[in-house]
Amino acid sequence: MKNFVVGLFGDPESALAAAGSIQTADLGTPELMSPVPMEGVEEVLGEKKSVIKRFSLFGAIFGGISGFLLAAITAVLYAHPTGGRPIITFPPYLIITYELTILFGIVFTVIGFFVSARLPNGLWTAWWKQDENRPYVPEAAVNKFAVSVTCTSNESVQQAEAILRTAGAEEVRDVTEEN
Amino acid sequence: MSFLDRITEGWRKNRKPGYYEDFDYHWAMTIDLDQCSGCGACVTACQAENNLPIVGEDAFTKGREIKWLRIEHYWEGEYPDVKLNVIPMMCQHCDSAPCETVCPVSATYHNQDGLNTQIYNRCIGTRSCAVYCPYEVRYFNYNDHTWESPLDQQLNPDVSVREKGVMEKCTFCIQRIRQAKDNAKDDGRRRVRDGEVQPACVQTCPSKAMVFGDRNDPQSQVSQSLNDPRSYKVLDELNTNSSVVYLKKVEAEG
Amino acid sequence: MNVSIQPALKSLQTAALIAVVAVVGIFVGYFIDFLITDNPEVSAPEQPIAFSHKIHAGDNEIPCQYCHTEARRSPSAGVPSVNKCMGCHNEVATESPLIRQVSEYWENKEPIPWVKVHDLPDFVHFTHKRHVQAGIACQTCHGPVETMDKISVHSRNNDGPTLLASTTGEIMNSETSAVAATQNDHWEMGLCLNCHKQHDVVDGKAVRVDDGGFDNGLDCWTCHK
Amino acid sequence: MHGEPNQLKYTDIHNDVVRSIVETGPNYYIALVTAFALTLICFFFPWFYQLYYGIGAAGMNHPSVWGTYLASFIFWIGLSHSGTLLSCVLHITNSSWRKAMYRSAEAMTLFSLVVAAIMVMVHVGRPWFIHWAAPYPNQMEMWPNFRSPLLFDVMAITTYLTGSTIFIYMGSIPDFAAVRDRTRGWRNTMYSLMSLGWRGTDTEWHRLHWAYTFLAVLIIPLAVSVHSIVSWDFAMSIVPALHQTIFAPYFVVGAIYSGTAGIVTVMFVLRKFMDFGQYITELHFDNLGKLLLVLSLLWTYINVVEVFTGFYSGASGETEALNYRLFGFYAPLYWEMITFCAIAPLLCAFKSFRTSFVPMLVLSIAINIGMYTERFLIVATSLSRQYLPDAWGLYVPSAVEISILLGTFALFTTLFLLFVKVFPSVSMYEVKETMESPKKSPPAASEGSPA
Amino acid sequence: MPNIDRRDFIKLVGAGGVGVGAGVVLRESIKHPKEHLIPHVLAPEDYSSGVATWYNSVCSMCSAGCGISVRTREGRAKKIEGNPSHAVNQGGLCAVGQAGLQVLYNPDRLTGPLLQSANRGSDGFTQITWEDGLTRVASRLDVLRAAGRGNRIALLTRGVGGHLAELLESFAEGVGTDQLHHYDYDHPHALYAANERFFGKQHLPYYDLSNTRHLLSFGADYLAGWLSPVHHSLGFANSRHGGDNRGYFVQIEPRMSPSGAAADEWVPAKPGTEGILALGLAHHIVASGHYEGEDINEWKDVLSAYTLEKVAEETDVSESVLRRLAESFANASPSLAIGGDGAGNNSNGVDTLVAINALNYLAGNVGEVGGVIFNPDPAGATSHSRQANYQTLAQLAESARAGEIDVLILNDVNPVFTMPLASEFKAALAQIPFIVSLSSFIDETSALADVILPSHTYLESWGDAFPEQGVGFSIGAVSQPVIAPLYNTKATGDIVLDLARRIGKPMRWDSTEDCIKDGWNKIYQESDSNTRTESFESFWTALLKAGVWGKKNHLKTDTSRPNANTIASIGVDAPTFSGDAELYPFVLQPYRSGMHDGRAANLPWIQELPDAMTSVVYGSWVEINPKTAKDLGLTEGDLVDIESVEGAVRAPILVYPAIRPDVIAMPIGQGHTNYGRYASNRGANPLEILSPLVDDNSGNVASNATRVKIVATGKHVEIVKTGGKSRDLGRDIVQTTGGDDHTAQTNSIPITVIPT
Repeated sequence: MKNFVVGLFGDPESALAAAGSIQTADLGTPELMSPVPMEGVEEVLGEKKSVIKRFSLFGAIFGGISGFLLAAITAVLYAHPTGGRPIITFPPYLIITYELTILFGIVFTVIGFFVSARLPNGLWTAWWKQDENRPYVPEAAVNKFAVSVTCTSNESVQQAEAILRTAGAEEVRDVTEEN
Repeated sequence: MSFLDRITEGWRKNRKPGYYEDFDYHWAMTIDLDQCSGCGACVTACQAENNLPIVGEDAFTKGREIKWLRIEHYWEGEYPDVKLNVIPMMCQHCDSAPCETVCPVSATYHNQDGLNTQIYNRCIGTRSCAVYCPYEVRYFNYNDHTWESPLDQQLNPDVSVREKGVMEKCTFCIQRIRQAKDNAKDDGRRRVRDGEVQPACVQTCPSKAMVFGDRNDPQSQVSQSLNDPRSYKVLDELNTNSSVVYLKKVEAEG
Repeated sequence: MNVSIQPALKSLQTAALIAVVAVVGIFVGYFIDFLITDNPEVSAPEQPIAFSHKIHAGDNEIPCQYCHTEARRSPSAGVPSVNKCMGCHNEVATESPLIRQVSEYWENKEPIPWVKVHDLPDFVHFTHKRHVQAGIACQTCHGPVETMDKISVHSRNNDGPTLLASTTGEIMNSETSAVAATQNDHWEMGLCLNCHKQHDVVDGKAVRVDDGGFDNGLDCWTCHK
Repeated sequence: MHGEPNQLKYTDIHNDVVRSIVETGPNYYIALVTAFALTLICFFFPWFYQLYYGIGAAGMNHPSVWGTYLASFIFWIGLSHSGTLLSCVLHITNSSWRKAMYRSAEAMTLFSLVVAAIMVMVHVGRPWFIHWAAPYPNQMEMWPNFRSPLLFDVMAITTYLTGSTIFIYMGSIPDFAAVRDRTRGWRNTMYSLMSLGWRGTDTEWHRLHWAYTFLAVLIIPLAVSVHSIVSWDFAMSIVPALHQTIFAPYFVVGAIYSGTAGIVTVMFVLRKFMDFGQYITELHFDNLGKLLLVLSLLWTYINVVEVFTGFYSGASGETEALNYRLFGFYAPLYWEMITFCAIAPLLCAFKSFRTSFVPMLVLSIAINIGMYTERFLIVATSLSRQYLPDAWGLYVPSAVEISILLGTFALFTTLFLLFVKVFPSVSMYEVKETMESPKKSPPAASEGSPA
Repeated sequence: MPNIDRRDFIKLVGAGGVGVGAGVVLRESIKHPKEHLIPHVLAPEDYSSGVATWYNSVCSMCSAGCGISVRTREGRAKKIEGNPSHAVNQGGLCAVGQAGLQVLYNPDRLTGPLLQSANRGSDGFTQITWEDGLTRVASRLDVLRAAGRGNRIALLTRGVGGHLAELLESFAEGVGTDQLHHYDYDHPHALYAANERFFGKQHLPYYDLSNTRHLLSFGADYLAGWLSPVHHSLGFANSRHGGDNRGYFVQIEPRMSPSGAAADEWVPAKPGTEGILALGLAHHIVASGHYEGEDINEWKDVLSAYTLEKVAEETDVSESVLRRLAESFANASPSLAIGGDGAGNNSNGVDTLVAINALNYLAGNVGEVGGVIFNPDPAGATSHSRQANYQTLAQLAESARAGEIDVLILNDVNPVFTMPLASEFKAALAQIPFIVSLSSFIDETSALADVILPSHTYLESWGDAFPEQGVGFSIGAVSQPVIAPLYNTKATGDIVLDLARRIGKPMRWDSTEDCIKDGWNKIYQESDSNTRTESFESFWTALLKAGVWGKKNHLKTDTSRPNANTIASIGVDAPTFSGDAELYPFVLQPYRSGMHDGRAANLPWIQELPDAMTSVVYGSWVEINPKTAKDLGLTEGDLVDIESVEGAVRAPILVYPAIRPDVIAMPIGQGHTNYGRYASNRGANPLEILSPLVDDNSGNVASNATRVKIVATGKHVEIVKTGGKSRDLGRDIVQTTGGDDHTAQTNSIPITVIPT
């Protein structure tokens, strides 16, 4: 059984405080949902690291190399001399390199984002089993700040609900696995 | 030949900036401005040989004539001390051609004969080569041209009729060069003889002001003409390194 | 509440399926048209007289250039004049109804309006002369003409190199023989380019080389005009 | 509703923006149908005629082989520099006033780019072969010529279009999620897909922030390079008055300039017709006005430099081209451009001017007319006065060209009208960010819980 | 898989169907259409598809008689080039010569015999058969011939050379008329007259430009329109590179022609004063002791009036220039003076040309290499005597008006276009009951015909040519058909032969080919052993192959002195002009541009060939001096009426930097009213407004002697021209050198001839 207890808060501070309490209470790391990026999450839940920058870097390097090679190799494959210049002409090819560096940088950044944020939601279930169902409260997209706790037992559900209420949750919901 | 080998081979052959100097032929033309009278025979010869369209008065009015070879007129002085200088202007077949580099699809490039070539059916019509050409000798087909029957029967079958949206220009009558090479092969010769190829304009020039030939061959007439002290290139300051060389007009004293 | 995109994807499946079917349909239609009009059985255009290359070049082993005399000395291979047909058919099979048609043309002094099967676009320059003289067998590009009752648009060379047995009068050995255009090769630029890359000209003959690559007529103006 | 933003609540924004998407009045349809009809009549019909007849339908001729199509191309590329570039810069510099306007500014970028790309198709002689400019393996074994400045363009614009699309999309994901919850039926399906199942968790926000920042960092040099490369289409030639080192900065500044003016126009329209008065405020116009002033001074400076170098060069070609631009056939256009782009924006020195909406709209439109003229003059004056005087000519646009030029605006408007109904045209979450977050309050039932 | 209900299924099927249809349409739309291979019934020997065959022939676009090589492919002529073996043009060919293909392929060509079934000039022609047409003509002729009134038949043909002229001659004899006129607008009547008077020979001499070191050209546009332009161009080029001693070219004319532009010096003398100028130079040569002949005193007498001061005043050329010209002309050896249309078509034209001949004589240029050389035996050359001048045609018109002409046969001639309106030639034609035209086109004249029996073009028919001015020796060439006739037309010669047969006066030939061959057989029989071959047949084959035959038998023959009477007759009066100088302040100079005399105006290539001086295409223009334009407040493109006493034409102004302020010039050739789609209703014809002022010595109209005024219409048109700004703005595009570096020899052109 897997239950999610979600508390809704009207302001970010209470939500953050609640999240801190949940973590201190050893109920696992809660998930915060909010309509805007929340400040101070890392102070409460620990620093977050993302792999996006590695993707970006790899993409840029890959793009740069492939850009230059694309220009250079296609030029020698079927040589069409132009303007009396050598077949591999650096100044123009560097511009191609530059553009492809950025193109692949962008594309890989996006891929990195998708991978690290596990989006699109529902496509990654094959790899991340625990993501099969994730709690969502629509109010969190409007003006509420939600704290979601993953509970595996009834005790923890009750404990989490208590903590959330104490922290000033406007509402506490049980979001049960829907199958 | 493996893919990698092809790449290394291509690189080896073409890496030097001056690789085009090792080409089989290096066709060049000289035009003696002291002999040219600006009669325009070459203009019509070009039009006849290369299927240049009869564009009509409207297109002329709009400035859309297609003349691979044109005669430019420059007046000097005022009446009565007035002179007219004429100069035939056609594709200069620059070795450092600005037009070649700009074509995004390699429709114009430098071929193994040192010619600046234009592959009509590859052209997508960006017209950038015409902008880049300082001699303004590239002409664009603004629409499909027709030859009123039976004028179409005069079309040269060795030259394609260009469709709308395609850039075209002087080719040094490459079809004649190809024919001459073909004849040379038939005769078991490796090279084309000097004077065997003459573009239509050179062939027809009533005052023989034009000389065409291979400048790789030091004995050729054109090579000798190139050494004339009067030789100069138009807009040489642009470093286009053109293959059409003019011989200065002489201003003699009576 | 579940925010997975899967339900949305599911609800789109029908629409997506229709789109896919339509796109696939275009390819199918293109291919069907290709099959119909390019199938040697179907696509071969109806000729004014049902001339069979199989009978002439295949069964009777008449060399190609006996009739297409200009292939050796001209860019175009040429079609034989009516006179040429009558040269043999004065004697041979004079009573056949097809030959009667030919003699009718001959008696009326009319040319036979053969339909052109192998056509190249206006911007392509191809010379039979150079290729024939270089020892390229006709079948390399035209396919097994001697097996065809009707000439078809795109040659399909199903039997590979064995078809190189030349009908130009000389037997081509494997060294001098050009590689046959492979199956389903269309007369596109790539076909010419491949062959030009793989061959060099030695003493006027095409020779297969492994390190040719760049020099043998890869200039665009070799084939374009 | 017309209060200061900080008096607004999150729900107000949410409702306002979602309303702008889901509630569609007849005026919108009238506008859309009109814009679309104009697009068809002014843009597509003339273009199809041109495809049938050839480029001869336009007024281009022998020395002036480039005309308004290319001018429009540069113009639209320039306009595209409003959004994404500005948005990126302001994102990196953490300028909060960006947030209410950047979404529509980015949309401008995107659609300007789309229009510019279509202008390329309109411009070339055989657009049905335009794919030959793309590197893909083919039986001809032909590849594009990577030495060509035009191919730099192809690569740069492809990258820029990709980048801009991704950038605007990434920024919109949370908003799609917000809209998703308020819609049903096919819209819900669409927004479900577009929001990718966004939930707004802390991890997602974190990733989005980083990805977005990286994108911004990547796109700033890209945007600069795009217009530099567009300028090289000209500057890499040896045409007098085009072959200039200053062209890249000239084009970039001009692009940002016209783009910023474009934003002012769009802001005004959004404010007026989408009821976003409380988000797009005098503050934005004030800031944009300052930006315009700075850019106009920069632009004027570069123009003065251009005139000076042309005059100082002493080369016949350069001086003639300069002379021709200043006093020749197209001189009225030149002085119109100077009036609109160098003199009129000086009004932005006054705060009262900057904060008045209608004058700013007029100015922004004037600047863009001037900037279009600039692009037109770059093409027209230089090409008609090249090296060989005997080949000089004159270029006057034809009716087809003018119609297509007007049609591009209709096309842009059509795309933009579609955009405002699909995308939240004001970034909800970022506007929310600029507000003070809700303070701790006694627990209460959540208001107006969405479906 | 999603659940597919019936509706979905229908949708799927629909989508698939539409897709398949689109695919099929897509492929069908990109397929090439089918073509046919049309084989021969019987393969010709010299034919191979895909291989070009060349035929040598003769150009008939003007009377210069250049040799041409025509490239044919698949039985169609594709290109005309100069025949490199032909000594006249040596491979070169002018624009009009190359445009000959468009005579052949002109869309306005007549495809079969026509009968005028409505009023004359109404284009109400209907197609008839050859049999019908020939019978109609023959019956008319037969009636007249049989009645002994053959002289009421007039034949007017374009200048026909060679043995075809003989054929026509024979025909005229057969029908019993002496009214056979050859008419070419550009025939140099004055030059013939002047040569007869001074040299006693009614021939054109060979002007050896090639070897001359100093050329004085008095209004002779030798590079563009005068006599044999291509040959002169060769000579010009050769002289410019004849070694260290580069030829010096002076052009004396009021309006700079292409030859003037190519010359080293352009002297804008007053129109009509060329002869006075020449005599002024002659005066100086004699006076300063350059001439030392026995008859020096006679010369001194006759030239005494032409002192440099007086000549300078009359010609508007400064004395110092005159002196310099005279000195350099006398000192250069050899030197040459020539006089062309500009000098000859004045009221004093013949006198002027005589004066130029005298100048040549005094400088010792007659009979010298690089001077004036008479061909000893202009083999086969047509006599000038049949050439109709203005007076002849005026007389013809007069007899027509008097009802003395019953039948007029026109052969490819267009006098209605080239005769001034004042001659009322067109009206006179209306009086002729029956007019037959053998023209290939409907032009202004043949539009008036009752029956048109269209002839072959020169590329489809036999002929030959013996260029009279030659190359310094006799030369001839055969014009052979290079292409099977395109249409239902017949060769001129064959039509005439057929008519002769029908009227019972058959000639001794069966066909034109027969006639030509017969003529050449005679030449073969008379020729010396050098050109003898095994038999005439082999000679004939070789001749057709080479396209040209010549005998290089030039001798320095004629050095005979002019007798005292001749010398005494020398003298040039001041020119007279029609029209009052006050009312009509400008002298009009109609000049021949690229259109020849207008006959090339229907060739699109020629219409599209930018004018050699102004780069104008498609239209007429009026050239005026910039100063005149400024005074009149006119700019380029202002439409003006050019009014003479006789009428007015309308054309736009073109400001021309190299024309005298008191002269205006207009090109001849445009202004056709009825000459096919390319020529009709385009530009203006300045010949229309010429005054019928005749130089009695030549009998030809003085076409440079009409005074006109310019009347602005206030309208403006765009002159269509290719050029932008014709000033190089210091860009050094055409570079010049005055230094010594021009002495290098480059393109020395040997004059070669390959006799068969």
